[in-house]
Amino acid sequence: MTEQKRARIKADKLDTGFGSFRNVEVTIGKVIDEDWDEPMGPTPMPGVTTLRDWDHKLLTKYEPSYMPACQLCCLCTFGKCDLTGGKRGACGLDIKAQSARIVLAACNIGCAAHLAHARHLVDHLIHEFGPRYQLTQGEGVDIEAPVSRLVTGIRPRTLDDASSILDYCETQLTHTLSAVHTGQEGSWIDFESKAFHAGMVDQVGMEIADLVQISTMGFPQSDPEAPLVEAGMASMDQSKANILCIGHNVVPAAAITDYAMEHNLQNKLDVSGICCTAWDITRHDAKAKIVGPISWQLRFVRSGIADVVVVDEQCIRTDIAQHAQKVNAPVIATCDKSCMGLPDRTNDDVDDIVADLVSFKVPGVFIGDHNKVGEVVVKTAIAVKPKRKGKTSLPSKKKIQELAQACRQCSECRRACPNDQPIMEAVLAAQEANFGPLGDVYDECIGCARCESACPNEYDLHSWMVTAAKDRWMNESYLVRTGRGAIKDTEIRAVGQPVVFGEIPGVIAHVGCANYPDGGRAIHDMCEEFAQRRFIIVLSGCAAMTVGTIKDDEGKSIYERRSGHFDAGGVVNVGSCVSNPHIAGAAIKIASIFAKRNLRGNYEEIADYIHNRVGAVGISWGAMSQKAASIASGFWRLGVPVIVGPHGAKYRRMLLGRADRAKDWMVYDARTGNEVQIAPGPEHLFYAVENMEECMVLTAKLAIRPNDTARGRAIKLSHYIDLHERYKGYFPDDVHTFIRRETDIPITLKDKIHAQMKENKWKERPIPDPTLLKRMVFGGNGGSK
Amino acid sequence: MTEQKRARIKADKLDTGFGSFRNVEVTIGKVIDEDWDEPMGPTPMPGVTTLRDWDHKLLTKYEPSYMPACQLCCLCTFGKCDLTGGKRGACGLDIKAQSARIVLAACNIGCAAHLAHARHLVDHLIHEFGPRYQLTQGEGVDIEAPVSRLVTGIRPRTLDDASSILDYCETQLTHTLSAVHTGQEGSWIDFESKAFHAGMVDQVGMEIADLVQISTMGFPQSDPEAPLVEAGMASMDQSKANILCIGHNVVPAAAITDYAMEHNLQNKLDVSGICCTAWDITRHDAKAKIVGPISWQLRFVRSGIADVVVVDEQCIRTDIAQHAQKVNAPVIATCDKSCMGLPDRTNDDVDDIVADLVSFKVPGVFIGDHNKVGEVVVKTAIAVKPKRKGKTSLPSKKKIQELAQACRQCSECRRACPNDQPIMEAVLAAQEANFGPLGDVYDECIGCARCESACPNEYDLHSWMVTAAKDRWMNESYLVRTGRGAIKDTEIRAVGQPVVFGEIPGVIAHVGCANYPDGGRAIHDMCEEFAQRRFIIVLSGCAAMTVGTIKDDEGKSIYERRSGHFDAGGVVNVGSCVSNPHIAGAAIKIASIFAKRNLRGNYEEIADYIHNRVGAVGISWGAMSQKAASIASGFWRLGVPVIVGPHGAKYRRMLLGRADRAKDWMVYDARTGNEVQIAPGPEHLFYAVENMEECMVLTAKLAIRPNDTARGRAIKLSHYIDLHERYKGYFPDDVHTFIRRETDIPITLKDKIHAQMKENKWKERPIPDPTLLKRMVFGGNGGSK
Amino acid sequence: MMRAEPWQTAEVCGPTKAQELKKPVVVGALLKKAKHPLLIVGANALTEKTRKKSMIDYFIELSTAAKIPVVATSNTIKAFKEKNFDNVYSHGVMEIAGKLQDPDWMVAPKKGPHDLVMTFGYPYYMEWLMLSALINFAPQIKTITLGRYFQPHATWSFPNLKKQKWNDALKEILSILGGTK
Amino acid sequence: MMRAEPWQTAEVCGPTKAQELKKPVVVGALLKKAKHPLLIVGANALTEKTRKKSMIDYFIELSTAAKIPVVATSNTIKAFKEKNFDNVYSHGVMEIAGKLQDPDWMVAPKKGPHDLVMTFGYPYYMEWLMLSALINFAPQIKTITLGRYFQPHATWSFPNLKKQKWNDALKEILSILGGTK
Ligand code: SF4
Ligand code: SF4
Ligand code: SF4
Ligand code: SF4
Ligand code: SF4
Ligand code: SF4
Ligand code: SF4
Ligand code: SF4
Repeated sequence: MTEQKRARIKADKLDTGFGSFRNVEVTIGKVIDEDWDEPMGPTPMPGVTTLRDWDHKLLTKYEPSYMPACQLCCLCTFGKCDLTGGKRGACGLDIKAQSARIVLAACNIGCAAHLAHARHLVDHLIHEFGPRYQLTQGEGVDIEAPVSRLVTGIRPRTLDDASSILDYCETQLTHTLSAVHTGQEGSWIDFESKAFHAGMVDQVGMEIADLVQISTMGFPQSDPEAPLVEAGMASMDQSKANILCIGHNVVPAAAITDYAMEHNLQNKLDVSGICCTAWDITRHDAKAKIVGPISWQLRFVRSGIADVVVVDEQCIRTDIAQHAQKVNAPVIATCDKSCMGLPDRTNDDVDDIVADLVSFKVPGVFIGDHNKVGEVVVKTAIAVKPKRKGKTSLPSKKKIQELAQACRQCSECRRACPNDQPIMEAVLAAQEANFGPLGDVYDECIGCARCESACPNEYDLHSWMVTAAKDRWMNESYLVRTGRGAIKDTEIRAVGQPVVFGEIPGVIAHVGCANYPDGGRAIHDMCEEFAQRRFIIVLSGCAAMTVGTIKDDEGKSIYERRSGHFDAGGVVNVGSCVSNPHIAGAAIKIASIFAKRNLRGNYEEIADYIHNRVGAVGISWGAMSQKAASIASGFWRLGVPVIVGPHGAKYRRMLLGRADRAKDWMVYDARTGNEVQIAPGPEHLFYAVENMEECMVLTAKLAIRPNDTARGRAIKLSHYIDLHERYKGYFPDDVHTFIRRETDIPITLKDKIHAQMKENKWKERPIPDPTLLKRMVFGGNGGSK
Repeated sequence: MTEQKRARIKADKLDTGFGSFRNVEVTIGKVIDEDWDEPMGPTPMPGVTTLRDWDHKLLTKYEPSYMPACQLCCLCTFGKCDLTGGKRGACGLDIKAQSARIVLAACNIGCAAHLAHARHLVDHLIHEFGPRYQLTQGEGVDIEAPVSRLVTGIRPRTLDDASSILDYCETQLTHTLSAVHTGQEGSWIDFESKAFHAGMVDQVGMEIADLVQISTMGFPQSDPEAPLVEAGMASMDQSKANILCIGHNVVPAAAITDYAMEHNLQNKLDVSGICCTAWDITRHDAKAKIVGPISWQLRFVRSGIADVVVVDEQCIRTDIAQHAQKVNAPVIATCDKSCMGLPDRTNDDVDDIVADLVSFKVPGVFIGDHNKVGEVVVKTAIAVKPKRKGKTSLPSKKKIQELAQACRQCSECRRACPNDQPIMEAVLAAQEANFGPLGDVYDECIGCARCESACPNEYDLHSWMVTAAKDRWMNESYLVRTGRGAIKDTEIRAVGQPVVFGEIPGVIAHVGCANYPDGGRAIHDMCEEFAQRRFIIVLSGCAAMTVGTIKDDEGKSIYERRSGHFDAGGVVNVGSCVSNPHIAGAAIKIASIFAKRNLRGNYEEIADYIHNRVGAVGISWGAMSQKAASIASGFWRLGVPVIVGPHGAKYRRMLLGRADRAKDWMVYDARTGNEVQIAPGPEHLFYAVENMEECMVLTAKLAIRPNDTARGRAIKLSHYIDLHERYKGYFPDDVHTFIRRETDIPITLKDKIHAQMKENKWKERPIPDPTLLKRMVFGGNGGSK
Repeated sequence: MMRAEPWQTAEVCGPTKAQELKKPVVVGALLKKAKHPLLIVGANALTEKTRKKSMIDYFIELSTAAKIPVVATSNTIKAFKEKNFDNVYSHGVMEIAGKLQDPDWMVAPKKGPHDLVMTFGYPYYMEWLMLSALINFAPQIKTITLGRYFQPHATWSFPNLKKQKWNDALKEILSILGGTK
Repeated sequence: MMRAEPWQTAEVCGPTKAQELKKPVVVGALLKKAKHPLLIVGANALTEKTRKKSMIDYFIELSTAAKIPVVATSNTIKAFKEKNFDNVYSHGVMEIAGKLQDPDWMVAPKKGPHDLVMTFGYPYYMEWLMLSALINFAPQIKTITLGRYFQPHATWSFPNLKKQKWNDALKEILSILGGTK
């Protein structure tokens, strides 16, 4: 168990209420929050093994199913090692432990990306605002950082508190990364436990990142009516200079809009964003424009609309500078994470830098000073626009047809495509000036350009698709609601009971990247379906953008049609990737506000509460990154099931329950201490679905929780049955396993279910006050009294 | 640039010299060291890009040569991506950047292992001794932590300072790890720069780890006459219960010897160690025994000598518990890094745990409380020994001969062997009771057991070798000098000038693991050769063990024959892996003590100094781990060349200078500001040699530095020429490139060299006051005045 | 050119790869030897055809002829049910890949553990990963892929085939097993 | 059994692997076509023999017959020099792998960039890595390995050969190039 840090400081100067002293040594036993009367739980600042028991419980119930993408290990110079056929590597690992180690590595890398991002924000904001700057999620939110409270036992009240919490996170990450080293951990279950730990720490880090930017940068503060902002290519005003910001870290982008504002240049500029920076820049300035998710980088840059490309960190195409150069758009790298080999001009004169960029003397520069970035970018954009003369690297249809004649019909393009798209076939059609097939490829294209680099003819195939579909994307524009931030305590108070009792059938979070198997429509359709069924829909990141790209017959996006309130049928965009902890936080706050459980340093009890009571399901349809792995891992440790789209299978490990093994589905009844049988719900903790249809049925099913009241269970079952019948074509044969008492039966389906119950020799079961923790027996109040 | 942390603490209780206050807020601008008058240099606590210019200088001079072990990338779910033939992955990376990213990942993992280890030590020791406990390297060392001073600008005076320094390190690691994430860095040179950063941070973390354990645990403190301790199988007293400690973190092992001491049980116990824990336990208690390096785990466990196996962290065979179980030796896991899936018994009664272990009810347990470990292990060892009855899993020769008859001659054993040993051939010989070949395999075996797990007959082939060579190892014992810790300031003062002037021809550090291509003798022979040539030989880790296993005709090890003083011809074991910074530290202290350069926060200048003036060469003959990569990286950033043995090629990236490109070998002369031509030295920054012969010649050559005085250059050249003639069979044809003036010529070789000079149209060159940093011009004093 | 190499070029799984199914008769022989084979069909079967026949129909015939139970994943089962085919079970693709690692699990009780699995109808990468689970963690099971593209993680797989050759192969398999034409 | 697969089973490099040198005549043809071939010989050549001939002698003959310069790494050069062989240059194995990535570099000036490299005499893994450097970063160079074991990262390599077959192959190569028997 990690102890809370003792602080002992030698100071040159000590300012206290009692006056000012020099050369004082201060020794402080613990960092203590004086005004907070919530008692400290058992596990503040948990170390790597503190929650190991809890993890092992989950990992026994939901056993990993590994699908190695490679049967070799190449991590050290004993190797490569061949791990086929039960063989072990030179360090003693077998393929199962190695597979678990890969999961841990991914979660560590993902966690690091967020923590480093958070640290940069905190350092920067302390520099701007000082360490005592007060943190807030806005009015109506007393529990400003539920995850941090839960994990660390600290309330982050100031930027300085935020910094201390990050200290804890970085230490933990160092420990979990250490375990990836050759010759450390040997057991798959302990690798997995550490991956959960990294995921939990990641949630803390993200929460801090969003909290500090919300507190300081003028973002909506828990605002269900956060502004609708413009998105899509057609929303760009091409009479203005366009600045494209790619990445996650809003600081440089904000410096740009701030500089433009201060110098009254807004009317000359469009600031647009891709990936999470898009969300965060619109949270900072609702006039900024959203281009789209990660997959739209190439098409937008190649279109030539962007006059300057600014990259901060994360989710940047690492070859973006080369593509930008082809359209004479200077690139400004702004973060230590992505220097892109560009010359460091941080300490140079602004006008010199601008001159070099505008004359295309250098294709790009690295500038580590954000204020300088603002000035350089704005000046460059305005000066370079006329010189670029609308330069694009998209070929004309005519040119495509001409080039296409030489296609070797080698299929290399298709074989390189992650979505196995019929690119060659589309090229052959283009030989005949039929651009329909290329346009179809565009619709399911994630913009990775692997087809291009595989083509022996060096065709710019992605550009060809973009040209083929030009009519569509040129006219695309839609309104999306920018990130609101946290869920208000009052909202939680209103929905806590119906969620826990199951009457609001579930909270469904669509998060993550744009690695879609067949375009983005599926996310939209799933959101709409479940919103209609009165689930609460929560969104973030690229998923939240994609869902807004589909319009109804009246031309309205789902954000225009639906409320942003955290309530049945609401469609709630919390924001960027680092806003994800607002989703976990909502579940945690249900335990706290509705069920009055103590949060502080009380991880296991709250996770147990959420796992057994809160019908939350996370979905990351296009999950791509190690960050997404780590985010999922944070949900797993809280006992929240996560579904990923088909490409998510490439995370190479599922966490699968076995509905057919009754003994796996036992809980303690906190009221009696008895072990009681429950229905197999949630059935899995991590699952890659084959298609949208499977996702719909599974989502409804995973929302079922042992604590559902009869009414809640009946509602959840009727959704499950309905979707099952729709997509699988028959009445599900496991309904009886979910019936505890007569009253659980959806009234309209009584006959069918009765028949099934009889056939399966159904017996009545108690509805427990469910917990996996023996120590909660008698102590638990289950939120149901 | 990272700012030094501001500290602001709300305290429940404030103890000051002025009395005690409650509810005080303390705001401290910076952590300030009052008594230290060394001025702060330009880069205290450098961020990821602070030293990027320096890195780019080195990386341009020593360009990476990548040798990917895999042409795929499988790091995210866009992939796998095929990076052959110039193709890029879905994130835009090509194979060159991806190869650099793999280097960065390895360095991060290695750095994490040390930092986590350091953090555990510091947390533990603060718990034991309090945060104010004073740190020391012992008498004669004022510069107690040269690397930390250089990098952070902080002197670690107390455990609490150590903790603050680790905070910085963990933050930096988080940043560099973040850059490994998909969609961050895009350029190979910036991946490499970040790897250098991680390596530098690693040096700080290791330095802290060793400093705190030296200060608190009774280790030798900069003692050139650190005790000679017993090593080898024959040193074990088999009438006593044997406790084998494997790993790196001495805390549990120390708890064991301390418990035994307190309870007067030493005469019943032998505490023995493998890997760095072996060094550190003998530093704590010179009566402890050293088994051997990492590669000896299986042979020792299978011999059955160990009655209990205690694992802490790092360099542990991850399947050790299964092997121990076969000889009824209970396993105690003690660190969060390596829980090995064992049940957590931290909170159970000692006697219950012991009873379960001694009755073999459980094969092992995890105990997170080190004091409890001490008691459990000692009690278990004493109780289990009689019950184990000398159980071994080594087969008899007879049994081997019998089993060998069924060999399928499939070669799978050999194909699995990292050293491509003729195992099958040896098995066939054993069919005829000829065990010589198996014994020969033993001699070059790294104990990885890959042959075993590849064998379709499930032969315990490694055990067979061990049995075949039993006569040898059973009688092996030797004296090795345990780790002395730091080099004294006085020693530096004595050798500073001859090293910088080149009259002591170089400092050669043999460090790292036991992944040897053909046994360990090469290290010994290299050490002896260069010690005879009056180089200073420094050692640590497994290399330091291996070098002691060779005895001379009188039965003496190199440690018995040679002095442990840091002086010409000395053979100096600094200790375990985390003692490596004493080696870097010695170079740094030369700049400080001899040349009077300021260290504090002055990285670039000192690295430039070392690179151009201190003829240090690191050699890791058996480098295996990510830690070794990270350690090497720390040396690279300091400009110190590192050689690895052949398996080190599997780090997949060399840093190669081009002696044939004159323009790469220019420095500024600090006295004049002119760019002047220098000889190509050191020629490479990272190099995997083919065999010992290449290593010898290259080592001598890499010791050459631009700053050598004429006398120094002549001495270095004569070693280089001599070794070159011996191993390559002819007079080297590049000698003339190293001659600046007549006086550089080794007197005895005048004729040959003159002839070569003439042939190559040699011209006299100035001996510069060399620097790569323009800003050092005029400011540099070069240490030569 | 269309050899027994991964269709998606990056999907290299390690030292070994599937044996190339050169002759459909091999499939017949394997199926006859198997004690409890299983056919796993994914949603691509809903849209793919062999000659003019829907793959669902093909698999119904195959299953009927060879008495092999079918696992139809996701909405695939709907198509089977609609054709009143009964020897079909619903599991998710990741579920079935997980359950088959348990040697005690079987789709229909009493017939003993599965020893042969045939797959069809998934995105290339997903099938690849499912097969990885089986080859690494269900050593008791042999796998055959029936799709057009080579799957290195299977025990046996067609090489990357032209459509016509694949049609022929499917037809021959069916006729070996005694199915209609 | 001894097929064209990596001798150390884990050394799988990616989607492609070396073409199997089925007939020694291919080596002859390639060498004749090459403008500036190079032979790189490592220290294992000091101890290995083909039939009774030391590999050093073999390479001296080969080099002389085909007029190919030799790079002898580490102490290998000593053996060449001792036999008064002159068309030999000293570079480290990692050095030569690095330098060959520079298309302007050549072992002896004036003959133009190297386009074909033959290797022999390294630990399996080291040769593997050197070839990786070349295949990935020196696309202008084709590589041939002359050792007994298959090297997937080469352009052409023998499959894993029995000693006798390998001896025969070496002999044939030499005679094709006009060397003594
Ligand atoms: S980490 Fe283990 S399995 Fe991987 S290469 Fe190293 S020794 Fe082999
Ligand atoms: S850019 Fe689009 S079409 Fe091309 S490979 Fe990527 S996803 Fe497939
Ligand atoms: S890779 Fe290029 S040449 Fe080959 S089929 Fe595709 S478009 Fe045609
Ligand atoms: S959702 Fe994924 S791809 Fe999109 S910005 Fe976030 S991490 Fe990047
Ligand atoms: S990190 Fe890049 S190269 Fe690697 S798998 Fe992902 S997209 Fe492909
Ligand atoms: S245990 Fe020894 S002989 Fe066996 S594979 Fe490892 S190094 Fe080779
Ligand atoms: S792997 Fe086993 S059976 Fe095969 S040759 Fe080696 S010892 Fe014999
Ligand atoms: S030298 Fe290497 S193997 Fe030995 S203890 Fe240190 S890290 Fe481990």
